[in-house]
Amino acid sequence: MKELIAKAAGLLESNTVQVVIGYGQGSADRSRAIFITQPSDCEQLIFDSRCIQNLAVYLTKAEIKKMGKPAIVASIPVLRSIVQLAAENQLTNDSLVVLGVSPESQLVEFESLAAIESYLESHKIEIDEKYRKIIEDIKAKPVAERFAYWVKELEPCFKCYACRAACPLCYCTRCTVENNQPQWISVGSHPLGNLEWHIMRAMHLAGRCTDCEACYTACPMSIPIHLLTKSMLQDVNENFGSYGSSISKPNSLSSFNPDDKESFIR
Amino acid sequence: MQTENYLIRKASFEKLFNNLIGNGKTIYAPKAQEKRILFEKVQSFGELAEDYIVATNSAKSVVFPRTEKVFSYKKTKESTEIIDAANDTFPEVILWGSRPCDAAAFIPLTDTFNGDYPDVIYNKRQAKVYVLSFSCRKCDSYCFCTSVNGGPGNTAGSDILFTKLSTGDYLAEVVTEKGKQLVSDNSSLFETKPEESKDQNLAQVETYFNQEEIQAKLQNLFENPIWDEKSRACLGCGSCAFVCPVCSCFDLQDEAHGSKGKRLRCWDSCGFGLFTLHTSGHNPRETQGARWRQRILHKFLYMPNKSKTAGCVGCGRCSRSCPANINILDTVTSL
Amino acid sequence: MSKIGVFICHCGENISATVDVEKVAEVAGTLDGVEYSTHYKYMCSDPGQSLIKQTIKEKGLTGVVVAACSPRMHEPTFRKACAEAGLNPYLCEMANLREHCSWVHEKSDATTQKASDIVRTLVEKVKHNKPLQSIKVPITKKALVIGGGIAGIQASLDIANAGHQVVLVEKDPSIGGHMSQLSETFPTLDCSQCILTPRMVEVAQHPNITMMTYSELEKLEGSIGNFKATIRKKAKSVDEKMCTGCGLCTTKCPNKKIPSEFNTGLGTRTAIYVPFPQAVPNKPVIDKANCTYYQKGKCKICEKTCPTGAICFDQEDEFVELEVGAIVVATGFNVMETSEFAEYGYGKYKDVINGLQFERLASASGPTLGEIRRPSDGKIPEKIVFIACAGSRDPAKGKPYCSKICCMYTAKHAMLYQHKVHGGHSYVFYMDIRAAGKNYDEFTRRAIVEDEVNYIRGRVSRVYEENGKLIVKGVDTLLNAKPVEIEADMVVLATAGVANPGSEELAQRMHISYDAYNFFSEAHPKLKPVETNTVGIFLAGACQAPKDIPETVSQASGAAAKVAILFSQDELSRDPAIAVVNRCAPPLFSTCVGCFMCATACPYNAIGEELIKNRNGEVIKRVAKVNPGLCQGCGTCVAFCRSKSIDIDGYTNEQMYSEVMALLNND
Amino acid sequence: MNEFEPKIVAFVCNWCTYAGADLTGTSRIKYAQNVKIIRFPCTGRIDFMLLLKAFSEGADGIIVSGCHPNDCHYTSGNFHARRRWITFRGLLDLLGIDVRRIQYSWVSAAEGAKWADIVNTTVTNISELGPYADYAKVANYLEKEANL
Repeated sequence: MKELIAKAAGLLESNTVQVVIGYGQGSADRSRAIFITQPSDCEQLIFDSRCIQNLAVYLTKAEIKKMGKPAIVASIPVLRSIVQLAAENQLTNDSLVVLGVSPESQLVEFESLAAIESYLESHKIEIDEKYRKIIEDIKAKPVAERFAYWVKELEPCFKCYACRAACPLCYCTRCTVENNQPQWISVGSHPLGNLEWHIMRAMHLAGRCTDCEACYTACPMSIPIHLLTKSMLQDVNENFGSYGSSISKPNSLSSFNPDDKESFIR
Repeated sequence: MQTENYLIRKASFEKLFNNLIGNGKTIYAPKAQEKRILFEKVQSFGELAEDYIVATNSAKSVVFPRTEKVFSYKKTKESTEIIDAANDTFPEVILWGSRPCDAAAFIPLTDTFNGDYPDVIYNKRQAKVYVLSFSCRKCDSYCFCTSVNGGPGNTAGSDILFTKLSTGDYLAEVVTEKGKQLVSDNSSLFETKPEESKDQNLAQVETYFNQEEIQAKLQNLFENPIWDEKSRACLGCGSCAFVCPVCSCFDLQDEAHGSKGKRLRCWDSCGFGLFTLHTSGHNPRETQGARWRQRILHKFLYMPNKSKTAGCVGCGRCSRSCPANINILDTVTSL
Repeated sequence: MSKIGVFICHCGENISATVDVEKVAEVAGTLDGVEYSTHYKYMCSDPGQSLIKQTIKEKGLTGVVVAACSPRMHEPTFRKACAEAGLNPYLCEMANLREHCSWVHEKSDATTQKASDIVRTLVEKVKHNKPLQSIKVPITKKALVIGGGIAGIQASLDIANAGHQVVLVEKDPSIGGHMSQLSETFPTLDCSQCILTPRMVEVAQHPNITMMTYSELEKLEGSIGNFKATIRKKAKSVDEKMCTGCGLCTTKCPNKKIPSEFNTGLGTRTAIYVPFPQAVPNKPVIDKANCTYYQKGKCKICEKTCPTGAICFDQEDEFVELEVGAIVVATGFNVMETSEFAEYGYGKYKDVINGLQFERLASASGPTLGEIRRPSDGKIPEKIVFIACAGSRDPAKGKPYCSKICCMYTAKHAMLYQHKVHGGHSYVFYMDIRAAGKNYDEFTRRAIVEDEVNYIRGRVSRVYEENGKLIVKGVDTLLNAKPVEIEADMVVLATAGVANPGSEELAQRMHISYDAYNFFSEAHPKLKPVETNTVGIFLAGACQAPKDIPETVSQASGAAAKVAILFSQDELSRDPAIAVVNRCAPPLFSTCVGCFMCATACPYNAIGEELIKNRNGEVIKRVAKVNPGLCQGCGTCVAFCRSKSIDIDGYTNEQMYSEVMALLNND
Repeated sequence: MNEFEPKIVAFVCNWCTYAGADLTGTSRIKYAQNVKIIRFPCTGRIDFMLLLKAFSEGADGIIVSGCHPNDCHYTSGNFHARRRWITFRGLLDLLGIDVRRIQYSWVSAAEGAKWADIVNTTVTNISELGPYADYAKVANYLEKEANL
């Protein structure tokens, strides 16, 4: 922690960056994202088990971009998001300084975004056995029951779009749901509108999602929408052989292999 | 109407519940689920949540559903036929297990829907809602009802307020005619007034600020760095507005299916960037700071200026639900 | 408000026999936005077209739906008619009532209902059609040909003879390519150089051709009609203008033991050299890596020798920018590396050589002056073994394809050997003899029958040296898979044709696609064999796949014809159904967020970037931009775009959405 | 009693399947009226949201068809589409949206008979599955009540 604070303060002092995005003490014993501009305020930085919000989401927010070049405290999920953002041309080596935090809470520094990618080689995305089981169990239900299950699960969704807002990869300036010519997704939060929204969200994350669970954590109604992206992540991996992101390789959904296998096309 | 007090035995609640269901009423109450407690339609007494401070969502949807049909239409080459929503077939709804803050929220909400013109749909729904609240015996650090002229045993907005007494039985304060009617329909369950007062059976909710002082302060705070500072972590979602029992912004949307369609009223939130976006591309509230300011000023300045009631009942839901841990109390107390 | 005209065609009785056309016209007339609806016996006839034109003018129609046959049949007809009546042709759509309805269903109410549904769907679509203008792109009538082998030479000459300027870029010091290395050519056994060198000279002398040898493509920008190519002219260390090509320098150069590339390492050359005597241009270059002066700082004998003072040690690589309208890629091929054939001892035993080396041995201008002598000791081999399919058709070697030319040249080699070494014995191990082509099978037959070459159907498992002999162990599958062992003096491998090293990088530089073996991909395997999927770039010769000379020349002429066709117009007119990235009011300017996933998905590399700047010229946004010259209108990008920021004219999101809505809501 | 006539929408590419369906017509091969075609330039253009819209507007089944692998007029639109379908299908399957109601196929411009077969077997299959009542119930929820 000391190391991180000193490094962050140094970056601000030398004006290498103008803002440090990190975690600080929030209210009700929660952590909160903080945006430090003064070296002396770096003492406020914390990092513990409560710091689970994916801070990468702030890298594309207009209000934060205006503050200048950022340094960002980045745990493994945040690092994965940063790589995906770089792969999607949202970040370059010059646009930020990454203060990596290893699973052992040690500061890890990176020379470049490519270095983050190679670091993540040894921290690959893995879908938890628990979730594999849940997904399997859902898939084992008869189709009508499965449908009823999801309609019920999605019922509390009132379309606050916290899932979208918390996701570092939902950085579009105009989301498909905000498009009304044509109105792709029913605006209302009713069973159809909710179903369409969550299908679209998951599809738009296919091949991009880094499994940080920010969507689920943010959902005020605790709807298990992360199961959708986790399942897609498994599908993408099984069919196209890639979990996670790469700056140098094309995304698995915007590329193809002439020999891709399927069994359902006649 | 003068408040009438009764005693109701713990064991009688199930009976009351069943009677109400038996009378064809729809019961909407906090229901315990895996990770959450939500106001939902409940069918049996056993589904009711027992141990909760407040439900995650608010109860406002009984009068202001998140999505409801305003009318349907059918276009032909010559004309457009409008078919009104079936306003007169709304069911009678018992809101069971609301908290005093939930109940208090109906006052500013009803005010809003009866401003320049009375909202027919809202009023027709509201006329059929019975609010049976339960006083709070516990609270958490998000609660601040006492700072906004409310309290854990406040009766405002409820038809009946139940308070659990040391004996395990309940004091029933019948506040309105609607409440009185429910009591008379189930008179066998209500006994004479207990000796014990409710005061020692209520949660101790700390008072953090004085609403009138805040209102006065806000007169001159439109331009202030605090809005940007306090909203920096804001992600721009609508969860604060959607869990809020008072927020009432909505958007009208047409859902077309060929020549037919329906016009819907859907919840909206001032936290969304799109909320104030003009067709020209200009957005008068361009930043999340401006949107956060709007939210605070609307609740603590504009609404009390207009209708004497603040737009906040101190339930703390917005802070509990915020994915970025932005806390309304934190902003208001640091003004 | 839309004013749509619906014109239902009976198509004689083709439609009206099963569809109640009157009913369809009547139903269409009730649709919102339909101004006029009618039916007629033959809409495509003159009176039918006149009916449409007249109605457009009289009713002021804003859109037209012709419900008739397939749009693949008559869309151009009706769009033209609309244009003649002053309605933008892209405001006309066709509803397919014939192929998709009347011809595939029996007469019934359901068939008529389906016809009405189809019409309604297209009416809703056309309401969202926008007037479009065909895209005009000006054309720079100058071609760039990359590669100076026979493919590049042929393409350059054809384009130049059609009256257009050509720049021919060759990476080696001389044009000529592999063909200049060949001894004789099949199936006629005429001398390769004899037929090639006149063409080389013609190139050098052609007023429309600019030759740039020892040069390579460095960068390519732009698109069809307007490419901008940067060529790196490698430093030759010899001033081309002053050099007379007298050759004195090459005789005096002390560094004489450098393996000659032209002679495939079987001969030597000097550090300042002309690759071969008939080279064009016949002017030397200095091979810096082997030059004593460049390596050690002392020597300069060539400079002292040169009578015109043309040696120029401080010359540096030069970059030339060219503006060209079309490109022919003719970069040729190579043969497989020696290291790939350990089992045959290639690279280890001097007398195991490849086909190209054999060409040099058999060539009158080669290191042995055309006598077949083995490299190790110069002896004339008494027994020689040719191994076909060395690498080709061998998934284990990563080359599952047939190299196509080896069967023929192996037969030629065996024949040349038999002609030159009387009493010699030659053996050919082969998998199948693939001699499809004019006079090809006759040629291989001649080798077997007349020249008594021993063809053995089977693979060779090993070649090893024993007592000065190369022992070839194989199997004859036609004789009950009997093992065969031959004590040979020399072994020739018909090694697989492979893509040139650097092909992948070159393809990426040009944004053309390439296959798993790094051969460049044609736009369509059947119907667009010379086009690449980047319009304006064409392929010629073995850079696409191994092929023989006649095929290479035909393809080169084909590519040249494509260039000439392109250059026959002053402007390129293209179907405007292309993708467009949206624009909206500031401060957003476009809803595109610049993730460029559309660009990776685009089959044509048609999506680049655009920098949106503010009044001070500062970049405020980086968004995708479709190059209208490259986009072919597939719309793959559209389905990719998460924010719906890219759309495709003619099949816009609104149009497709309206069609789905209209098709399923029929009341 | 009226027999159930499924509503089926076909999303097809212009160059292969649309042309293949033209050939079905030219060859006068008969098939069921239930299927109606929407023409796209390429399968790569087909947005998955349009498939969902078809269901919400009352389609009981969907056909999606384009050029065989390696035959795409645009070289690779169908390869991209195939990846999208693989992914989309997995998601729909998890959600309990009946993937049997979407028939994917490759039909070339020369396969008029195959197109008729695809249409007829799809109509038979969807008829056996019956009306897509589950989806319709979700789509028409607001006809009956507000969503509280």
